Amino acid sequence: MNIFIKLKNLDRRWVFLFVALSVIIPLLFPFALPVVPTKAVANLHKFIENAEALPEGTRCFLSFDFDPASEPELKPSAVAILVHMFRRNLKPICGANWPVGGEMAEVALVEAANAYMSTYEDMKAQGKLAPGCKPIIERGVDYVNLGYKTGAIIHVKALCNDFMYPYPQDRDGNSTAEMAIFRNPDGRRFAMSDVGLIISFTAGTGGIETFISMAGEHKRPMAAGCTSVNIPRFTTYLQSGQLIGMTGGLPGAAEYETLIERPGKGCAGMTPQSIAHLVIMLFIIFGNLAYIAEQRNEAKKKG
Amino acid sequence: MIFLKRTLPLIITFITGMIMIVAFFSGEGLPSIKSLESTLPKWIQIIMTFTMVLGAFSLLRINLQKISRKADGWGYSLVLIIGFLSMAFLGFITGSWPMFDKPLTNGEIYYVLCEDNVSARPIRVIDNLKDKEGKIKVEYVDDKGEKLADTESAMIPPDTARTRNMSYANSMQQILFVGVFKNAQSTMFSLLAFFVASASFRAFRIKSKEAGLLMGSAFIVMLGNVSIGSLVSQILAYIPVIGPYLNIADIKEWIMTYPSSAAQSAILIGAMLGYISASMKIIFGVERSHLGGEG
Amino acid sequence: MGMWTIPKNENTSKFSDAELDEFISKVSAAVKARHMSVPVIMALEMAKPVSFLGYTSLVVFAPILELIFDPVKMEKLQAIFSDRNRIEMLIKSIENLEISEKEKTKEGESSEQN
Amino acid sequence: MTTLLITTWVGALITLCCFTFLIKDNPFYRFAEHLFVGVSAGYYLSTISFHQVLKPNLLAKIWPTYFASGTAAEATPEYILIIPGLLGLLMLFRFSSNLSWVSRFTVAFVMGVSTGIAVVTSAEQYLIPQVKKAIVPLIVSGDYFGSFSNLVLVVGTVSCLFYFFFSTEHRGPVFGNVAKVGIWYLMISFGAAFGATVMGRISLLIGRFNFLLSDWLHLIK
Repeated sequence: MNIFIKLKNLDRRWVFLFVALSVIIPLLFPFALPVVPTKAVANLHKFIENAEALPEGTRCFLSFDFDPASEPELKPSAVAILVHMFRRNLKPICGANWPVGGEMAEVALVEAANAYMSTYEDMKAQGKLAPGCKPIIERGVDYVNLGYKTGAIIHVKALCNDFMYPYPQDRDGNSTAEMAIFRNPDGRRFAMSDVGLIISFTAGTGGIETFISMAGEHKRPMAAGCTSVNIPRFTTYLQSGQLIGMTGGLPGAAEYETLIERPGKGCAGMTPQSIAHLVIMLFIIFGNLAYIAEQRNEAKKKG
Repeated sequence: MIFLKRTLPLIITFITGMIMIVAFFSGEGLPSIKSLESTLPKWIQIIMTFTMVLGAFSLLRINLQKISRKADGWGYSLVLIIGFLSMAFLGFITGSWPMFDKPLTNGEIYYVLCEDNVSARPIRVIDNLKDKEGKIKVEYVDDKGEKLADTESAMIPPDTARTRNMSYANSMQQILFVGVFKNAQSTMFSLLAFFVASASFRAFRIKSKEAGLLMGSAFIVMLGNVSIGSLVSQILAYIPVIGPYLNIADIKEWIMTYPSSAAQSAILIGAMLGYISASMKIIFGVERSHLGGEG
Repeated sequence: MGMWTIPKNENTSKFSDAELDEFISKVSAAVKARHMSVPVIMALEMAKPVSFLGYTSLVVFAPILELIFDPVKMEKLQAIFSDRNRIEMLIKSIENLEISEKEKTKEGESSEQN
Repeated sequence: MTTLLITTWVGALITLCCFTFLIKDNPFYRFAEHLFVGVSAGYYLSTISFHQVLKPNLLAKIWPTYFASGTAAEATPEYILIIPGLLGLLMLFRFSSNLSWVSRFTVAFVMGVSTGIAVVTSAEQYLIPQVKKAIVPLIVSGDYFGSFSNLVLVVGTVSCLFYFFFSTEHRGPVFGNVAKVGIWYLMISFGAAFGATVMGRISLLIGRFNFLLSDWLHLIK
């Protein structure tokens, strides 16, 4: 048992080294592990896939409520969902409740649009695109990035009535009033009621919960992409029926990527993720074995 | 003075708070109040931005004090201030300023952002008249201004074209934003992965039943969320009788949806009750610490 | 007193060390009373490397946060977060309370047996 | 393309500076940490606060001809927005020790509006749905496991609420024991949260090593 006590007194930099290796080695020498979609992810995929719930050309509001600190967790699922929307000929309108969310949306939009356009021919040949899909998609027509506005709940409240007022310009300063994506056939101002689905990619507070707070006003179906840390908290919203689906953390992204058959950063991360989890669990077990050994030693001394 | 300093703020809070509550219940019956319900929040949005400016200035103040006192490690405060000033300056000039917008000159060279969103590439304006979508005609050129052989002319929104100097400023800003801000932030939070590991090793002691429950559910969640969990389940399935029921992913789902979610609901209910009662106290002027102590 | 020296004990707040120590023992007693020692210790251990970020965001968002929370407590919290050593003190203080509690119950049990 | 190259190298340098904290607290980490805080404050002030909020939502609405572009430039000025603008400026009186009370008008206004919204929305959107979720039939006919799960849910919610409201004065056998059950539930919940946190932090670390190994060193695809 004394070996565990020795282990416990090991410099913690050895622990750090172990963790680093458990991530680096699987990244350098990747091997695939199976990814099984959970119910929450499958439900979201099914909803976006369903042409009755979201007919072609439906505009969806995607709120990017995170910053670089959570980008590795949330961007993969944002990209996967955006690609899926483009393939279904849905029109994502991106906004942000977090200050740098606009930048996060930009990177994800560019990556997803490129992924869609570069695989257009293949996907069309396989019949996996909605009939109205175009080979090239355009900003302001097929998607738009509105950027950040302060106010959180108050901002969302303003969106419920009218999009153009809080967002007179998109992130790059182009006037939104002229954009084709916001045009309604009957000439009405574009408001949250014209949106088919609200998805918030949420890190912590100020994301999907602000939309949930305003659900009484917009009455739109909602889904979330959340960081792993928030999964326990957001599960209650799934259960109370306030969210139709959710992708949780990097594993959630990997599951969505599997469902749309486009493995990306999420799937690639699953092997190091699994190994690192095992390493951390081993540390907890060793730590406690050392603790037990110590207790025994002390008991012997006393006895 | 007491009225101005103490009573008037309380009256303002009471009236605006009541307006928002009445507006919620009034429906379309009281159009004037209903319109306030959408106007006032927009005002709050603007005011909140000023408070963020205030916060940024107090950060500057604290660090300037450290520099002037030459406190230990004042060099770091200097680094902070230099970072702040350069980013603020670049941010101000690179944003869009419609009042300084001039129509682009035909035949002149400008710069637009590449697909990578970081670097810039040169273009020459062919026709600066906007089409019906508000775009202008340009061609891609190389650094010396020669037209690139294998490219065609393109239509771009005029706001995206920048002069050479503005394009430099923009590159500098990108270096600071992408290079420093994004990388520093994500690395600092990823450091927590290491500290989670060392904390698990040192502090996660199963001294009581409670701590045991903590560890058990942590293990199941860690296993159930990743692929390795399903491999473990396959091994567990060899245990006679109960084995086939031990699917880690299913157990994880159950823990998340029942016991863990029960506690989360209770936390939400408790927090919301507290929140509502605190809000009521503020509206009715019972709680006034936000207005400062002295009167 | 160097430009790049890492400050040892940077109590730049308006509170004295004794006041902060008292605040720390109050917080740890509250944690103990709610039986939340293990989760809180784990959370603090994990927060150590980013304490400076926590501190600066407390400073920047203070005008907003002070609307909701007691300004004096907010400033004391800022003072604790500004110094990694103080976080360590908080952890130690919770652990000590936990240990003394255990010894008490053990003594209690043994005296009952006698 | 050079900008991208410089950005990647600066990023890699900063990343490595941050990682040196693992060895020990050192000047490189302090440098990166302070530079980061400065840059982000500057970014929030100029790009976010000014260009993304104050300019389009305040200045462009009061002086559309100067600050707005496109058709919005021809809109009628909304002079009423001068009121929130002035209220915002009053906040700056906080810097003065004698006149800081002037900012109370702004604070009072903000508190009034936001608490008013909070009272109704938190009741409607959080309290009621969560209470509803916790009230489930305890006996699901023919489904023993379903009944058991619902029982777990109800007992958990109730006992945790007991814990919150009677935790410090857990006197008496009933309150004390129910609150104790509440603690068990909370521990399970925190355990799940810990597992989730570990998962998240590891994902971030994977993101960082992806950046170093692929974007910077090109060792992996």
